[in-house]
Amino acid sequence: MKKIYALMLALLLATGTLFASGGQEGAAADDQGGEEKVKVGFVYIGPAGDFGWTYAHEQGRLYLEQQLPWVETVTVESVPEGDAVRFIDRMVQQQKCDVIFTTSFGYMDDTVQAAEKYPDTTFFHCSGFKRAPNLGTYMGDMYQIYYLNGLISGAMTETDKIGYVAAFPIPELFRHMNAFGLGIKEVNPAATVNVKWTYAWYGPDKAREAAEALVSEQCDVLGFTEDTPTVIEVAQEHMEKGDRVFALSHYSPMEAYGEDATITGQLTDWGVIYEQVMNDYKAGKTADLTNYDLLWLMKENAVELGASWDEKINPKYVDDLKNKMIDHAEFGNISVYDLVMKRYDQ
Amino acid sequence: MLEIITSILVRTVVAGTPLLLGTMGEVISERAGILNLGVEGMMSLGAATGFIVTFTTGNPWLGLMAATIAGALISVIHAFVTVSLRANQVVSGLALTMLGLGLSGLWGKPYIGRPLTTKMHAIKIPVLSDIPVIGKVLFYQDPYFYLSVALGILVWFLMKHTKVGITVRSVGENPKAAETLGINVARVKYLCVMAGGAFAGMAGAHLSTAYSKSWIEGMTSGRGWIVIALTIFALWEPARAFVGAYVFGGIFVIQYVLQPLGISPNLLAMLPYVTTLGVLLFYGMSKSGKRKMSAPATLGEPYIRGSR
Amino acid sequence: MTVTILPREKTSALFNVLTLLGSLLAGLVAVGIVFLLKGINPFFAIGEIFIASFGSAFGFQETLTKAIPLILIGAGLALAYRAKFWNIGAESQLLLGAVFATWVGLKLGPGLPAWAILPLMFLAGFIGGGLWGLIPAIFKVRFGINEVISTLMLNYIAAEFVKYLVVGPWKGETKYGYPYTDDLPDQAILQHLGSTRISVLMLIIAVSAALILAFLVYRTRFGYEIRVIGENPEAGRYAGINFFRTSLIMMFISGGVAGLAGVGELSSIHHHLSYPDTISAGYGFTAIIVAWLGRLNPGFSILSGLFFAGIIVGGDAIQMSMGLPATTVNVFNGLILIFLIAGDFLLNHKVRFQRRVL
Amino acid sequence: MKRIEKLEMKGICKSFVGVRANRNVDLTIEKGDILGLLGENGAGKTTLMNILYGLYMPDEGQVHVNGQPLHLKSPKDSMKAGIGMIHQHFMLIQKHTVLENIALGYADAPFFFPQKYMRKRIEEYSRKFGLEVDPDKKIWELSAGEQQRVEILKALLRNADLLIMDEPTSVLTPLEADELFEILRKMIKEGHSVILISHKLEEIISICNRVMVMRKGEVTGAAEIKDVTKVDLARMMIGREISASYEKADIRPGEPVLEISSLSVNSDQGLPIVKNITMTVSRNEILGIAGVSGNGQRELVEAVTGLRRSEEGTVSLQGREVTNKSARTIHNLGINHVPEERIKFGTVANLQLFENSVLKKHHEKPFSKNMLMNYPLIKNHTDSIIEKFHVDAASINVPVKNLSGGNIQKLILGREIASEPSLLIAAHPTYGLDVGAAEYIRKELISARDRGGAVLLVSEDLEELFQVCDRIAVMFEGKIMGIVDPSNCDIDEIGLMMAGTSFEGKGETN
Repeated sequence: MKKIYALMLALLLATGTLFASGGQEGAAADDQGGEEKVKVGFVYIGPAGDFGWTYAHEQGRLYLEQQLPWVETVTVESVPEGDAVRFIDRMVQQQKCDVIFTTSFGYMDDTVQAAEKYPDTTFFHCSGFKRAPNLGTYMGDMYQIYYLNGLISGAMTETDKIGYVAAFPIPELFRHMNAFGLGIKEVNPAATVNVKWTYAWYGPDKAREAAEALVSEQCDVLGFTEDTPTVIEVAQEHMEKGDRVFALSHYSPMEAYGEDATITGQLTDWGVIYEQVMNDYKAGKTADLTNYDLLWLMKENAVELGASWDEKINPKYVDDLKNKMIDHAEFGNISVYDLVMKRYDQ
Repeated sequence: MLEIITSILVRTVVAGTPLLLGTMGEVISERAGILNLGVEGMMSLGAATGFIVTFTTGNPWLGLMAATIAGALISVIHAFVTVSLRANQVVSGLALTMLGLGLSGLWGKPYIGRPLTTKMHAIKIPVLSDIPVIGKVLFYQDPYFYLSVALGILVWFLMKHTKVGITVRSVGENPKAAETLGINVARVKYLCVMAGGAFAGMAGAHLSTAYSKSWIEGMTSGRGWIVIALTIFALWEPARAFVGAYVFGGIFVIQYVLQPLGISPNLLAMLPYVTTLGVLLFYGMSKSGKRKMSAPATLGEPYIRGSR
Repeated sequence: MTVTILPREKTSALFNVLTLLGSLLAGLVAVGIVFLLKGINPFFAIGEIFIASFGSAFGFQETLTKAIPLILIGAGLALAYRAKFWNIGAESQLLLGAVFATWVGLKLGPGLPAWAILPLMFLAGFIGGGLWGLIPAIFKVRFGINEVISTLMLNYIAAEFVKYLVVGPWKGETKYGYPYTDDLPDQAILQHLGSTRISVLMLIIAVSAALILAFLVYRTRFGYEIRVIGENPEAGRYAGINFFRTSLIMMFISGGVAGLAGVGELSSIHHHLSYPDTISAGYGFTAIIVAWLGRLNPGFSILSGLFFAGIIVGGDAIQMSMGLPATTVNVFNGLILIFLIAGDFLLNHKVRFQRRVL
Repeated sequence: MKRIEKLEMKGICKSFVGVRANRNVDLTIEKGDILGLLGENGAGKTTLMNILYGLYMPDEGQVHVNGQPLHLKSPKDSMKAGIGMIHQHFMLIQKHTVLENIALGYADAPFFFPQKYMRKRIEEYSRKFGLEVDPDKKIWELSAGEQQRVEILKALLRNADLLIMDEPTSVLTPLEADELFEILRKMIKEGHSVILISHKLEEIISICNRVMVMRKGEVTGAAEIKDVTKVDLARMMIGREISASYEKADIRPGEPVLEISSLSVNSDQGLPIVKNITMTVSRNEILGIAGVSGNGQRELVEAVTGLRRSEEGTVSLQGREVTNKSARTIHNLGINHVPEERIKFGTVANLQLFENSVLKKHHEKPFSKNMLMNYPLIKNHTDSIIEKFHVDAASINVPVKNLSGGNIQKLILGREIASEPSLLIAAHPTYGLDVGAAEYIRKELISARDRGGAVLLVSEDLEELFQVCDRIAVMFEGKIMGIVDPSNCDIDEIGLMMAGTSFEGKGETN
């Protein structure tokens, strides 16, 4: 009886395979008839709608498709780190991608491996530091914006306590927090920053509790690195209850989640980066990527100050900032608003 | 200091709300002798349904209703498989979890990250909410809190002081005795499993429309499993479920409050699970505890009518 | 009309297999209906899954890669379920295996002769998973604590423990502050077959572990005793079987095998310890169905493990080509499992529909 | 509500697969009667009562109440007709309070606070019948007697005019039994009637006003209590000529194999159930233990085989003390055991025949060696058992659950005898078997004895004991009332011992 069972189970697998190979032709037919298009694959760490990191990349991808009609894209989301290889395999072998962007630091080793395995495909890895002839890196870094946010936060706090909800203790975050702290100190030397770790890039429930804990510790300005607008919502709820709690938007324009609570924030426009990379690709500048590292900052407009693309600072609080005068070592007595704008222009 | 305590309590009650709803449901189901490990899946489906309906209709109450119905409907699968087909309840529950997570992921995909325009706002109960500490904790919360408390008390009352309660409990303890006294055991079991599903659906709707106000795959993040542990923690008593849900809600909240003390946040995050095991161990160590921990006598066993 | 249900006295092997195939088919039909409701051509979607996993060389490589942990854990779970011990904690037993192996590879590694590192890692991984499996066994046998709950709680505890390690004491010095341990030394890494991600050694270990466990269940005294106490604990008492000892050994093995899967994932795929959900992509849960589809015969988990690995891998394809979310695979798993247990009912019962005669 | 003045069962026949449980049974009971229903286990008393209670449908025959025919399809119907039954195993929910148990399914109780309403009713009935019980206690906190009172209350509150009680005193202490009888008498005064299933002569004489005796599904006698004596009843119950013994080799018993001295064992409830028993079983000897079941036989066997702790006394096997040793140790010393509940203990239903054929011996050579099972050899062994013991099975590769009860029993017996144990303990080995199978098993027991084994046979079937045993010990309330030689003994004597009369003089024969 067992033997029959084993046999049948094997048969089942075999039929699956047969079925599979039978269907292959149909799928293959789709790929033909393509024009002179460049196919680009995006590997995302989170869900494309997370309203944070992955969302920003997704917006960039859409911008890319819109700007460069010769680009065709395919995406795969929520790919766990360490498991990117098989998705890349599929992108190269089945989807016939020419260029692949892997958008998380954790994909670094997998991307390196894949680049070795597929020398004819061009890879770009976000935020990493390993490169190869067909593997370049790119990043839009926001430490400048964090500094500006720090200036504003330092001015807006009344309790001299600023909260920060942080996802994972990784270098990028420390860099941002340091820049943020620098800005705060410049404006308000008495202010301190309280940090809560959530250990989740995507963790609305955790971010909520962390933010609430910060509020209970009397923090009245909340910054965060987490891929949802949760912290903004928390601040907004407190605002509605009559408390005074502000928040800084992160990565995407989140002002809609807290029109009263959001002062400003950090925005990244991956679109311009992707456009640049693909133009370089088209122009044949990417034959050897060993030294290709696109680290774009504010001046390239890859990152922006603001909680929405239209306004750098929530107009409700522009006056507050204009009225907040401080003594500054460099500029003397200056309003924080002017300080921010001066620094911004630098 | 008082403010921190108030805040902890306020958050505790909020974090405990989905746990309370879920636990009430599981208590009902297990009291009728059906172990339903599918809470995580039913909750997830409830969260997705609640969000989608709230998002499209703009009415969070419709979302709640839809989530409740969705939870009850998917639980029918479990009831059918375990009551009518007498299948293993553990395996069926796990299957339900997978199915619920899968379906909610599939249907909820277009809604990931979309902001909810209409929210349930906190209701401030006049006068009472001005009492220091307690006012903020108990009388200035979102409607789900009041709903969960009301339903919790209702379940407690039904279980303890009505015929329905006696019937449900008897079906879980001794279905044969119930059957000889003219009770349709299978029907009671079906209804109880569905009630459990409905509660889990509500708990899910709370997460997606009141707590987080957004939908994402896996947003229940293990609360369904905590609910199952809480059911044992509560010794299948609705009144104790209140204690359990808020204790666990509190543990969830307090992790973040304790972070400045320098304890690793990861070790703090173990607290709810370690506490569960600790409590069970505490019960298991003593004889009287073991007796208390004894589940409804026929929990997990299929009941075959007319068997001798 | 009345429905009478009677226990079926005799079941033929053929009937057994037909029920199983029927259940799978019904499961697929149900999945198809779900797709249809979502506005997706079910034939295309389901076809795509099988094409992607079994229909191409690179897909099949990946299927084999994913099958390794599923076979191992599925076989171990089959053993536990034989004894009616509902071990839901394979996920954390895998993690503990990886943790112990990391400790050997990373902390002891430099002081060990090169040839000894891998064997010691496997040994440590087995012990790690096994010890983690012992906890719920002791909890159950000594304190009467339901194993479903304890294994689930231990899953979360182990996951947080691994996070603690990788951001805390074991944080790698060469990882620029990212939450990974350092990479394992070269001697501790399992080589892949060509450009695939298949470690031949792991594949051999997985298949032979499944066969050994099948041998254990069906040919040894221990396996006999496990089946007796699983089927009828009273008869086990009558037969003088030591319940405590047998349960403990059984869970040590079941957890240990999951621990081996952890060593494999660590040493062959990741090369360092990182977040728990990176180390195991839910293998511990998928393996529950693997064990079940294999009719709790550890040997059959080789085939059923391959089948579900195919579904996982095929899931990627429909994710990419149809934009479906990753959890779609869960719909597959859930529905197939439901139909499998429903099929068991048909296997064991006759259902007769009779018109009521007045 | 019309009360039951007179209830009649006429020509009741009921068969289960192959067994005729009731053959043409008539029964009449009138208002105010306490009818004793007497008979051995398996005589068909319980079947008859289950028919009356609507649990079984009779194949033939009718039930009339006050002259009107009554159709009983389920307990609901019989309850409506005023019939209540209290099973030997109480249908109570242990974790619930008395109130909740009585309120369960009680139609008149209000939806809200049913306990409050029930409390009033219970108090009313308690006073009326002297049924004292604390309504707020949980069932598990109550003694067996109190639990029984809850059951009686439950029945009375549901308007039971006729109360059927299945062996009500088997779980009671003597004092509790007296209290029960007091309650029953009160009920009679209130116009109720009672049917009492029992095999205790004493209590039938003391409480009943009428008696009906059954044997093998038939009524063997009915009388007014005032017209009969205990001995009459015993004869009616056992009441037949013992057919000839099986042929036995004429061997004198050899050296003692099992020596039990002053053994005391507790029941599951923690009460003493085996009290200070001393006895010996020797080589070439079958010692029978007679007695109505529930008098400690089962606990005695479990204590000897290592499945139950003994509180006092010693058990020795071939001179070695094995008191409270593990089941495996005792088995390894040469005790084989045919358990009472063969499906529950003796086999594993889902395992195959050949796997079951070595249960309990699976760890011994040659069946297993170096931790491996020698399945080819086990299969051969199974084949030989099947052949030798005429087990009717499609194949040795089918699950045991596919076998009939008799064949399972033959398999177990074959398994336990085949290894030539020094002591075989067989509990009710022929219970529920057809005549042929039973005869075959008896012969096997004798041949085991003839080959030099010692056999301890626990049975309720006196005929069987007389046919195969060399000596018969009679157990009553955990004590040995006497040990007799079947070839030289009066059946009335045994009947009386079974009913609790101690016999001096005869005692041990060797």
